[in-house]
Amino acid sequence: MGKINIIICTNIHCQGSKINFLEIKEVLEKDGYEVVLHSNFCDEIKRGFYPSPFNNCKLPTVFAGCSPCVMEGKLKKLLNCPVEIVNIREQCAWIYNNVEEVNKTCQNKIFFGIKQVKYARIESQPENVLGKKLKGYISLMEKYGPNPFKM
Amino acid sequence: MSQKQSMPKSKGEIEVIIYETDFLIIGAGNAGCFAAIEAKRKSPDVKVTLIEKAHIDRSGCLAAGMDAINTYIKKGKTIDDFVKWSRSQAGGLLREDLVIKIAENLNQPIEEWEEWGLPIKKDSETGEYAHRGKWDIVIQGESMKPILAEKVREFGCQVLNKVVATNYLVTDGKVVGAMGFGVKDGKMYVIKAKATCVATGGAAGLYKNYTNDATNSHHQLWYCPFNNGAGYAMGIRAGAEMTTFEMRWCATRTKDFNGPIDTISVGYGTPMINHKEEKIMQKRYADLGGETAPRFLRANAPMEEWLEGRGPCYVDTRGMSDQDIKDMKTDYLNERPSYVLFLAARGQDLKEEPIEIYGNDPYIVGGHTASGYWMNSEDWSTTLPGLFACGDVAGGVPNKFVGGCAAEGILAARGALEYISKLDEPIDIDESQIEAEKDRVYAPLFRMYAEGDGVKPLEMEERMQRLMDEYAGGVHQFFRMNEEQLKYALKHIKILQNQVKYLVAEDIFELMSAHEVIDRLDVAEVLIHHLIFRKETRWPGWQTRTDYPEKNDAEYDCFVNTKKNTETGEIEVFKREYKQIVPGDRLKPN
Amino acid sequence: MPPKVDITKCDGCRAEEEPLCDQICPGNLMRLNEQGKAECRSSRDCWDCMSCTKICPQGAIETRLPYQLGYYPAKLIPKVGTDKIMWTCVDINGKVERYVIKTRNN
Amino acid sequence: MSRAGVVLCRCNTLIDSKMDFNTIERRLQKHKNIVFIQRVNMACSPAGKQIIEEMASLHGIDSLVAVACSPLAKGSVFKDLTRKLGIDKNMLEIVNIREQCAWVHEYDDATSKGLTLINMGINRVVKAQPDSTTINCAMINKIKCDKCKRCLEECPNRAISINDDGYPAVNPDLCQRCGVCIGGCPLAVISLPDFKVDEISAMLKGASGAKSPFIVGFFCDFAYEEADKMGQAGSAYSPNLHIIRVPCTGAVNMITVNDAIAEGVDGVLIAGCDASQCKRKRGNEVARYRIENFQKSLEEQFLEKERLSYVSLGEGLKEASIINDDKCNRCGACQQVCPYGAIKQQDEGKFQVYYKACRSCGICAAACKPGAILVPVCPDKKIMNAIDAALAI
Repeated sequence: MGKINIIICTNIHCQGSKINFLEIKEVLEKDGYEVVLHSNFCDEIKRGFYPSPFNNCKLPTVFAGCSPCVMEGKLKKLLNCPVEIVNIREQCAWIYNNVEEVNKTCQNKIFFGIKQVKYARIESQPENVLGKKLKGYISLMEKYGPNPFKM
Repeated sequence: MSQKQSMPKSKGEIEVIIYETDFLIIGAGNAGCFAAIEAKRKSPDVKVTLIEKAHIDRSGCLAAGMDAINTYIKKGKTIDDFVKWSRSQAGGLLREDLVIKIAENLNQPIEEWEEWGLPIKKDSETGEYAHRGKWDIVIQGESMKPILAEKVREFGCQVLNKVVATNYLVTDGKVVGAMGFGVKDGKMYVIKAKATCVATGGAAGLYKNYTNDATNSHHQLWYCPFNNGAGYAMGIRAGAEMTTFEMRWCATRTKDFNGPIDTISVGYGTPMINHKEEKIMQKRYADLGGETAPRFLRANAPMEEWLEGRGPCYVDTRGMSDQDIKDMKTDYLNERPSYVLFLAARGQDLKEEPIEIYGNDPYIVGGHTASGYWMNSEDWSTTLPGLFACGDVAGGVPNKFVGGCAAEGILAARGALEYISKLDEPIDIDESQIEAEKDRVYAPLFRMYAEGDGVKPLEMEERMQRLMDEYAGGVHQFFRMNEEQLKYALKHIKILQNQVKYLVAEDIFELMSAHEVIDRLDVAEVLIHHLIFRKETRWPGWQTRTDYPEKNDAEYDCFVNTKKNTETGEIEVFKREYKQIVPGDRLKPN
Repeated sequence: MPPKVDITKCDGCRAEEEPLCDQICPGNLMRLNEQGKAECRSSRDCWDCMSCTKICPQGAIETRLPYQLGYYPAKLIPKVGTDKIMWTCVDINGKVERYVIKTRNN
Repeated sequence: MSRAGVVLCRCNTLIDSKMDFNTIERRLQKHKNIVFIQRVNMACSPAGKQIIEEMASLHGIDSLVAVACSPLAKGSVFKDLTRKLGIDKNMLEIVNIREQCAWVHEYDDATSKGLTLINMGINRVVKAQPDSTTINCAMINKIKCDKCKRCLEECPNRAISINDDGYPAVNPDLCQRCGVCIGGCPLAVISLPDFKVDEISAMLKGASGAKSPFIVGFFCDFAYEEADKMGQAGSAYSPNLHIIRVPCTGAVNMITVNDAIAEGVDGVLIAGCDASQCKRKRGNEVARYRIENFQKSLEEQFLEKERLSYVSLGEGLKEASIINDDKCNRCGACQQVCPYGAIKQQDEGKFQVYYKACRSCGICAAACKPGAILVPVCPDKKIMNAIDAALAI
């Protein structure tokens, strides 16, 4: 075991107050993982800079928080290590009301992520094809001047 | 290719398609479309069928669009005001009973059109329609016809595009539908109807136009050249009473293009001038109203200047602002876009060089003058039972223009619905007329197969146009005519009518052209009878008799009507009394 | 010689029997030729209403005035939108004018 | 008069830290069709949804403009919400100001472009009509159709045929909703439930005051996704571009491009897949044909032809699948199933994936009987491991 970092975003607006993250952290730490609880990971995303609290920031990392559709790209760019995202918001906190159920699901999901993270890889950043092509196009349009039909 | 294959080579090969409907409308132009819509919304159960020679989306006068509605009764104006204005513009001769009813319905179709999508310019302060002249409002009507066509389809009317009517179906003196043929498929169409409304255009192409060249510009006309007067001709052949054909529509148009001129002269207040820079209307016609003198005078004035050696004449655009010129070109783009192309093709800068004007070849068009079917103002029926009329073919009401024609469509539909509701017996049709019509309609095709030689429709059309131009007061004769000339014209029109049997057509398009010239001949014949009968000059320009240059109120302050005797084939000409309803001097607008 | 069809652009409305220009012409003047391209059967009969020019989805039709009336090479090009029409006009001296005109209320 | 509600989602400050919501709110205040503007912290959260529901019922709106993240991210949330609120599905507009605005532009640029995008969205819902049709396929407006039959020719799925009444009719079972018929219709009388030409035209009218040169991009689903990716990656591009999502590049009608030019748009970009790779079979092929033709017309109008241009995006966006030739039995199944035409047989008989065209969908791998295809982003091993893991828990 070990050799895996775990970040859990515990933002109260997202995860609510039903999940006992401290308990989950304890369970995970017992298994030897390094776990960091973060009260609002969006702040890091927003800042675009994440001073890693882990001993080895390059280790495969499980991120438990919101759905990948929210900020997968930004997150992976920020962490710059193999990341497995565990959706404990849309697929857990927001759908279960029962305290026991939500805690159990949350924990299970994180364990699932731990098992999957070995397949995670550092993805190369996509080339900014759009930006490049657009740049040339805009300068061409600037050269051509405004559309003469503009009234 | 496929069209040629489907062309019948003998009578047995003619495919006949029979439709039965309640209300048949011939011609899906502005008036016909409004008739169809009105019928369908008043009685959704009534089956309404339109037949249209071209395609409803862009057929007839509004094909290219329109820039103004010239008859809209604005706030503060009354129906009496309208009648008086229209009456004075027409030299005091119109059917007041009809005009009053139309005036009562003038605004409805325009407001509906706007609701359906037609952009109409509004005054930013009052929110009312912005006006241009006394009765004119400015529209952006490039798509007004497609908008109307969509509504016709939405109301569930049946539209048969590419079918041209050739004659009415008549049983016991009643019109019970129409016959025609497909101008693409060559099939014969027989449409049986409880009531029929003719809503075709007037007649262009009776006279030679001065723009005509050997190879080109045959149709460089102001009026839609595809309106050949079929609606008149069918009525004439069926013995309907026609009125006031002698009131021809000759107007001042842009020289060499025959574009509309009211856009400039009315819309932007530009005066007509001669080459001496004299303002023609103010200089010579001040006592008759100057720039607002009756239409026939305005039409004739530049031609008189030419005759007197003071041509060419212009509307003086040199004083217009850049914005006005841009707005004016926008108006043209909405109505006759190719006129803007014409100006570009002349490289003409309107601030430097004014627009030259000239008269056009005369048209018979009931939307502008009073020519057409003699109408019953009770129900908008013609003198043939079961036949109603609206738009350019309906007579008695000059200056009705787009708005008036639309209003007439509504009135004719109401009359027809009333008539349909009173019918009890089913339609019984004498089939022999269908056989006879087959022979008549397809004769030029069959002659081509049988003989391979004869007269081309275009040849006959050009002969007729030259004849009319030279002997019946065309533009080359400065609209002038006398008894001898007219009789000569009549004699030769009759020869041409006898020559119709030699017409040949190589394909369905030529067959259509053949019938267009046949119809034009019938209209021309009646027209000449009208011109001969009125031995006076009531509307110089529209009708100028060099042998009777004065107006003769004692004899001719009345309508001149004609009717073809269906037994003898002779045209009978007679007078109908003028009935004044709105008091006042008929020559004064107020 | 009014409607001038650019046969490199015309696709005969994909070889249907009646291309749009044929359907729409108020004078029934357009037709498909043997090569499946639109043509005006009788240019002298054209009214210059520009219906075909406006409706052609390929922009393949130019309305040209008879030379006897107007000089070469003036052009007027309509481009139709959903509720407006754009016009580009160039005169024989190369001067370009442009118009955008509303055709339908919203 | 439409009654539109506008929801501005802060995305837990990920959006409003990058643009000025106050300015946007102030500028929208005057709009006659807007009955409320509500800022929420997270529109997709239970709390956020509750606020929107309350505002909607309080003001009785008939349309909703959700100014938030990409519809590809949380679109279903708003769709569910409108269904719950009884708002017609066509009366919802999701304005993507996160991936395609806030995350890729500087603060002030993002604010002004955001405002333009929102105005375009509002214009669409104001123009839109409730659409009660439940059949999700192309619809032909018979009132305007003139039976030219071009749609029959151009439909890549042969889904359109002529009915007894002479009008074309769409077979909903065959229609793939690619919109190629919409793009080809000379009179623009065809529509999809979520894509209507007149609504797009209305959107273009919302663009006044946009940054010059004003560029409108019609992005096919895949290009749109790529633009979103740029947002996720924070790869900046010019704020002059305003993206309108279309099902396929073949769905862009040239009448719409005319509308754009007439509206004063300086340049129109149509962005889609690389030539060979259209999932809609031939959408971009017809698009290119139409664009070429349109460019000629632009030149005739004395305009530069580049004012309408095609951009291929999505090339090599994802790691391409790999065929292990040692395991391959050359059956060719992969080539047949690939929706993007990315697999070609080489001269020596080998099958190979053209990396630019591959979108890593994995369909080939699933169809490969000998298991010769590796999908790097999601190998079989990972899937099997996931199943084991799920069973173990």
